Amino acid sequence: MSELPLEAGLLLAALLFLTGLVGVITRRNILFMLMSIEIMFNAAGLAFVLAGAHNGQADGQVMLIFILAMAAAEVAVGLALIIQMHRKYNSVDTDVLSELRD
Amino acid sequence: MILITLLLIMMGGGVLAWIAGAFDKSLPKWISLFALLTGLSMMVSFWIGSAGTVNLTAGGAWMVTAKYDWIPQLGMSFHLGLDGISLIMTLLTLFLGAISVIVSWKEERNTGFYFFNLLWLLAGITGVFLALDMMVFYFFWEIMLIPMYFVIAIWGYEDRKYAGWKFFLFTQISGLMMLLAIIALYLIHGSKTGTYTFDYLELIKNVPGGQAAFWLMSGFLLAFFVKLPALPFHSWLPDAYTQAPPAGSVIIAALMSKTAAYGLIRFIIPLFPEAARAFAVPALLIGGLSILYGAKLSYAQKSLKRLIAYSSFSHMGFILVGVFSFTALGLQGVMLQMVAHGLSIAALFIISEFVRERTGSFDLSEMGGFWKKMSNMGGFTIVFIMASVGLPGLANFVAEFLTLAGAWQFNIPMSIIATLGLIVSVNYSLRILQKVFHQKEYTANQSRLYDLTAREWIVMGSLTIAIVGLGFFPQKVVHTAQPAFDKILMASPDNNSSDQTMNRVTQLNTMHLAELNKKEVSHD
Amino acid sequence: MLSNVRTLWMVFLKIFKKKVTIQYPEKKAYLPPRWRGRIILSRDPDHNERCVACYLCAAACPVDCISLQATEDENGRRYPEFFRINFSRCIFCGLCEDACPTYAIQLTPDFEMGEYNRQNLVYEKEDLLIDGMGKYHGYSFYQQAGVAVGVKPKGGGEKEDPPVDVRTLLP
Amino acid sequence: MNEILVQILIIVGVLLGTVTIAAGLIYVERKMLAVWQQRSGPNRVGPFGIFQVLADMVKIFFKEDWIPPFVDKKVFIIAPTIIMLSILMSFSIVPFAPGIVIADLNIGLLFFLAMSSLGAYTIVLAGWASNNKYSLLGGMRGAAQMISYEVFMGLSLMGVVIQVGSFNMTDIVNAQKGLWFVVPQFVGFVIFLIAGVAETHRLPFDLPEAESELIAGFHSEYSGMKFGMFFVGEYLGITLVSCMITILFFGGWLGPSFLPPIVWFLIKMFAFILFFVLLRAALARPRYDQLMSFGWKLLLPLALLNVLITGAVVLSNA
Amino acid sequence: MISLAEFKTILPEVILSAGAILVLLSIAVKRSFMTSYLLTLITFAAALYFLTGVDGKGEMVSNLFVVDAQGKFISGLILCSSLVITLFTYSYFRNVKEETREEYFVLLILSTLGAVFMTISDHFISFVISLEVLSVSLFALIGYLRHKGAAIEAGIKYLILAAAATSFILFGFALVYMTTGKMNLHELSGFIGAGTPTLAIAGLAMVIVGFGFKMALVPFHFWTPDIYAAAPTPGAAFIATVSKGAAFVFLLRLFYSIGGLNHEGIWVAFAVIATASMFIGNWLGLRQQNLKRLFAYSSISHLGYLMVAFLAFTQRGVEASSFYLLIYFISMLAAFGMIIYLSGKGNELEMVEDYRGLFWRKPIAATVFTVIMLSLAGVPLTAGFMGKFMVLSAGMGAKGLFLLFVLVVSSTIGLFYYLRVIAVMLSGREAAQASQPETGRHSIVFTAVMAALFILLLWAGIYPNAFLGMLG
Amino acid sequence: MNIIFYIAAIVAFVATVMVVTRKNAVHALLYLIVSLLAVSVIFFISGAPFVAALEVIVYAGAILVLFVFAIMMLNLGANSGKEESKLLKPNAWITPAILSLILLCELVYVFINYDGASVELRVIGPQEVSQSLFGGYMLAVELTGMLLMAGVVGAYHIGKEKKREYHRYLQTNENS
Repeated sequence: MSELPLEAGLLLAALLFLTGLVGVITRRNILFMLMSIEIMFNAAGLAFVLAGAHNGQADGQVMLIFILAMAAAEVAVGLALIIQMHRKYNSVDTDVLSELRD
Repeated sequence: MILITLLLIMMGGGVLAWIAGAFDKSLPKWISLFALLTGLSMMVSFWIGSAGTVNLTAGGAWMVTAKYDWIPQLGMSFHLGLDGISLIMTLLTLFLGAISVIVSWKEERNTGFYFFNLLWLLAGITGVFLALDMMVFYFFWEIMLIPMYFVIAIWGYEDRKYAGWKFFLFTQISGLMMLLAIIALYLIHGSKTGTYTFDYLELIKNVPGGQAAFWLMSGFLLAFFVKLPALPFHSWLPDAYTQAPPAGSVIIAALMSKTAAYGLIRFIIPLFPEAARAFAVPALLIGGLSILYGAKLSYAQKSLKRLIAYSSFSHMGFILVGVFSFTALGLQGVMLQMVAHGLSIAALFIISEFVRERTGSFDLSEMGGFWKKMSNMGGFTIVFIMASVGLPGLANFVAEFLTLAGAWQFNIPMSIIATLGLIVSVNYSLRILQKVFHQKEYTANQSRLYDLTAREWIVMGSLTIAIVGLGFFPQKVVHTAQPAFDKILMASPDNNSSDQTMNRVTQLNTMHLAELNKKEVSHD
Repeated sequence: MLSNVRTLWMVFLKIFKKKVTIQYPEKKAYLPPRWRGRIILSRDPDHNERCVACYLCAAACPVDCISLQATEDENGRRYPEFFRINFSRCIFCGLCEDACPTYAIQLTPDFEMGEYNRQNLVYEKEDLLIDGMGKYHGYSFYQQAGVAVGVKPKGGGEKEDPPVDVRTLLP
Repeated sequence: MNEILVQILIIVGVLLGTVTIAAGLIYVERKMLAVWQQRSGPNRVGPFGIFQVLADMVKIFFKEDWIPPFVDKKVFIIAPTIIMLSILMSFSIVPFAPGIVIADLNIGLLFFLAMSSLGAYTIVLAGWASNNKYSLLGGMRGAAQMISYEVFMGLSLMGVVIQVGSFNMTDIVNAQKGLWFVVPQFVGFVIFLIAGVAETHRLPFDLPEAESELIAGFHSEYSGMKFGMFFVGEYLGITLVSCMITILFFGGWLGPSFLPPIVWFLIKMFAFILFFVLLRAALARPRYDQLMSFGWKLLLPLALLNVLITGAVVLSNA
Repeated sequence: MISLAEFKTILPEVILSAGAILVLLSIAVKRSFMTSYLLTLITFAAALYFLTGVDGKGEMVSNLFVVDAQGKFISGLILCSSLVITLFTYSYFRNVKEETREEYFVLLILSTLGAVFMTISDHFISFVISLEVLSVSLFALIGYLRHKGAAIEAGIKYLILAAAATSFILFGFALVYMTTGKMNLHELSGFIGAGTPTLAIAGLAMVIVGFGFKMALVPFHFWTPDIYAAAPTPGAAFIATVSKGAAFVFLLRLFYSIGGLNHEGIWVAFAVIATASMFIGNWLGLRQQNLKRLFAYSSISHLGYLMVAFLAFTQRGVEASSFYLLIYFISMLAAFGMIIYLSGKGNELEMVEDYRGLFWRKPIAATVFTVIMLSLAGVPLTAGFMGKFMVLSAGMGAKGLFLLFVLVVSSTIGLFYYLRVIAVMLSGREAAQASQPETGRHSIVFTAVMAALFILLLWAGIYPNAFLGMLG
Repeated sequence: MNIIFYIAAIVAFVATVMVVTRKNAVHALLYLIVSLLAVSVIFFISGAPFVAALEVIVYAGAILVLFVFAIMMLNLGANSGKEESKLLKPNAWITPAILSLILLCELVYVFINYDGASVELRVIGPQEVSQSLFGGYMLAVELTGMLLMAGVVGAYHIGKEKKREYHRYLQTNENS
């Protein structure tokens, strides 16, 4: 195996992470927010795997496996919430969520 | 043991009163009166019994101390000590406490909780006078606060909630600053000596100096200035004093402000001798200005109670002046002033309450010509107004004289300013007499005016006896407190390690004190 | 679960069974005589149309695929002016056959009616009429109906009795 | 250079071979269904009708490629390609015989699982993109069915993986030299078989398309070449699952040496293909909830138990 | 594989897991609110019992967890508060309409499990997973009353923010792992120094952001009031105490272990966060009319105080923060407990105004509530003061002096709103006698728990020796 | 190998940007799948074949299918696009984008300054990962089980539809 362009890999992870972050902040559609969260998780996983590869350890990959489990659990509950929200408001736009205000 | 018993009597009495209040409305007042009188008699017998036996141990003139483990991990112990100053103040507290119970005899709303608060308030004040551990001191300092808040906020007059709030916040903020200073003191001491302790007696052995001392002192000073109150921190005073119920006013003006004075004597001078001296001129300035400004405000008031409140503010300036003169003379004056002012201001507040009970308001413009119907009350009023003005023969005269004499030794211009206050005080004091009892005829419902009842006679009578007695025999108090003052003044910057070498100032002070004692005796 | 396995096995065993398929175009399938297939119009023994245009078949037809128009010839004999069956609608139920009083309309075993153009499935009378008598040989309605038609007087049919004169006193 | 040539040859061979087999299956299935139904099946086009495949192909290719106006065009077009792609990719790890494999990955089995999990999208997206309620229902059923059965499929294979200690397909085959895994892993085999049927949504688990209820479900709106992809994809899926069963449980190319390995492989594979057809011929379609509860309440515990027991046995032997 | 000794060390956690499964199974067999409740209680009690058998001398459990004195203490604290919250839950759900109430207990046990594991984590992986166990359960706990729009909204808000925070933490950890190749805290110990790569510092910065979200420190605090207001009250109590406490403990462990506070930038960042939390938490609390929101802001500022102890970066800081956590837990639990205690059927007393005249209607309850508010405000003789005292004394260093002033000043700002609640309870004497809003009837157990909390508040405020002793 | 890496990286990034900017949820999901596949390729070439497969199996194959499932269940389609389009105006996203850009610049700066000594890549296969996973991280795996249980219980409860309330006369016997 050749050497891995580590900086480039990290840069990619950072790019993905920030893209996800922008998505979470800008999108008002809750589905997109959830997807952006997934992107962020994935980017973190990417960083971990690259770090693991860089250090020549399996731990990075192990972390990714756990990240997958976390993402799954989170998405399950998140989607259930979205479905309830859709039942209640008939919309997936977070703007309809306005009951809680100061 | 007697100290613990005293506190337990008051606190236990409070709890008992609360519980009893659930069964019978009038039971709590009897319980609290009984508790206070028990404490009073206990302390009086102690005073009489041990007047001469001053035990000059461990850094102070302690008559009796009590020390129990509290939180050893943090170097806190439940350390109480009674020296002359504390004894006098405790006696005053118990006496005025009993008076205030009698004053609030007619209270009918939630009496159980009311007397609980009253007793715990008094316990807190007593605790402050007795505490020898900084944390214990701080605790009692704060214990005073909450019951007082309740007393004001529940049983006060119309604007009670605002007043209670203001009072609480002012004192709480300043208290927290003091807490910071205490903790810093504790840590500095600990890092210097290796023993982390809050014990006052340990702490004064190794006081910090320089910049640190100044900051620490300002923490303490803030708390004391607020509670005293001194000039820039007085804005809570009129509200709290006037909105509090009569017993509340009595306690807050006569006792609670004395805790600050006591704190100045007990803590500021011995713990921060250098810094305190460095701060003396500003402090004296504040004191002088407080006297004048208080007097001015007092004169301008339309409400009787407010007038008295500001007069108290003005008188507190004397205490500041006395303390920051760093002379035994001044401190003696402060001591006497505390007692005398406590008695007179309590009496004046009580009178104002009597007036309000009859006319339904504190408004001076509605009053006048009460002498006809209430000559007895008028008589008492004259006594206390004279006391407040500082007429010779009454305790206040001696106190103010000593204070000013002490201040003269230390800083002449400041003492002149303070003396001006004496003159001004005549103005507003006499205004009470004039407005309430003389001048125009009281036009409104005359039938509501009646002279003192038996209960009121007891109150006024005992107060009068006390103040007159003090006026004639001040040396009793002075003698009791003197060893304590000696000790406190000895803990000056240069001789904190050895008791043998006295610095020049202290020597001077002691000399003057001796002269004075002679004078006092001969004057007698 | 086990029944499923058994099913599988039993179906699997069919591999050894003989095929039942008939190679149709090459090998014609046997049709029972009463097979209901293509509809025809039959003629009587005289080679005349049996149909008397009574409309009963059209009335009986559940899908209304039969249409006809009655008329009479010079002898006063009724016959359909046109007779049309739309086989794209017909369901070969046989009700028309049942309804027919003259055995004119009959369903035959013929089923091979495929057309490329759907319109061609509309059969006119010419397409329907056959030369034979269908399933009922020798039956002629007019020979037994007892009505006077041009070719025969009343009661002149084969199995007809002459009309009874009810005015006579004798039988 | 020569190696690369061989590699290319193998790739082309596998691709062409599998697609041919899949296409041939159109004929085989029809013929075998006929046999089990005591019919004769296609026999007109060419001898025994073997050119039926060609005829069908021609028909599919020349039909109008109609995209309904109401569909989500992009997704509608992408959906059928996914199944072809994912399954053809899966074939790249299948060792048909020693050396005849495109990529002998050390995670071969996982790669297969990965690709089959991507296969779920084809149904889901087709169903959604068609913008039609029957298709949507079909798509939803498909999604639920395929995610569920993927779980059991993966789990059922873990027994084999535990025994071999590798995800590599060649290793797995080689490990069966003594005994085919169908014996020790019979439970795994049964579960994999059932899950495989569900994954390829073949009858009797063809709920996503269920003609009688959903009028062809997710591909109602498809016609022409796009339908053809679904069609061929399905047969490719069957082939793939048969290959996997052969490799994982029936010793792959192993067999008595009088026949070359590839032949053994193909024989076994065809046997399973025929079995799939038999399933279609014999069994009725279960209800949707029956399907799900069957999976989660029976297969999942069984698969877990299988993994546990296998693991315990392997550990105790080690 | 873990050895028997290790197994014994994490026995409480094992019991929690078993308890969760048991409750779930009992639901599967037959739904019974009472059974689930009792099983949950037993689970927590058993876990607590077995926790006492743990040595807590820093035993490692398979490289992932370390059970030291602090971990043991906080675990016990968390278990106790979960026990109390279970009791709250029972009383709460008697007054709230919800068709399936049993799952709440499963989620409660699971989230407690996550929190407990979090406090003893010694590894990035174990921390992140336990954090997720906690968070995922919390999503459901917050959105539990799923037919209420507010609950859904709160659940979604928390989900998005918590997930984003987790991903920040993950990314940060990844960067740290990249530079060091280690994920164990004890292996990483003291790696922050002169030659620390910027990459690791950047990673730690991201971790700080994530923790800021989890603990609702100020620039990341927006979710808190909404979630408190919308979650079921026991859930809100849980978030306020267990969730935040566990996050804080790991933060402490992490930064103390790696010596993160030696880095000037990190220290300043935390100081800014702490300052802002204290000020803004108290400031925003001033205009709150909703009691739960008020508690939310209160908890923000309390976490700010905790950060002051954290920033001391000494052993004293550890002790002070443990002690403060204890006090904070008791106060917050008591506060939320009072809301539940006073709420009637279908009538949750959420607004401050609902308590008008409480003092005249229910003097004892009002007194208890007053003490609780005073404790939250940190007035002496109550536990809150002792906690604040410890924090102040821990933070008394040259570096943190500014923070102490902020603490004092902001806590006096905070006094305003605590006092306002008390004032409202005191006022309206006449109105109180006229109308008597329905309040809940509660079991003797619940009353006893509230009494115990009240006594603890006073006890810890007056004679905290026993509590200080627990810190080891 | 590097070329493959860069191609995959570009694909991943572009696809991710597309995810965030799509109006249609399903299209976004498709792009997300592409992004995940690209990331999976990167995993593969950075010596982590096992997680590369897992990424596809679990992430693309299961989690995102859940998303699609939810979208289908809610029957969200193109009709939500109109509302979305107004949210995609520049003023909605420009600020976060700029902020992120700044963050990115910082990170890039940090990366450039980071001189991680390049290590020869080594394939860490499933065996090694599993040994790690079920060796040292055994407890974490167990804990993950608890995590999934929490997820299942939570999703089950929250996703449940409200029970219809009948009049008491209409209730079936088992409920009463």
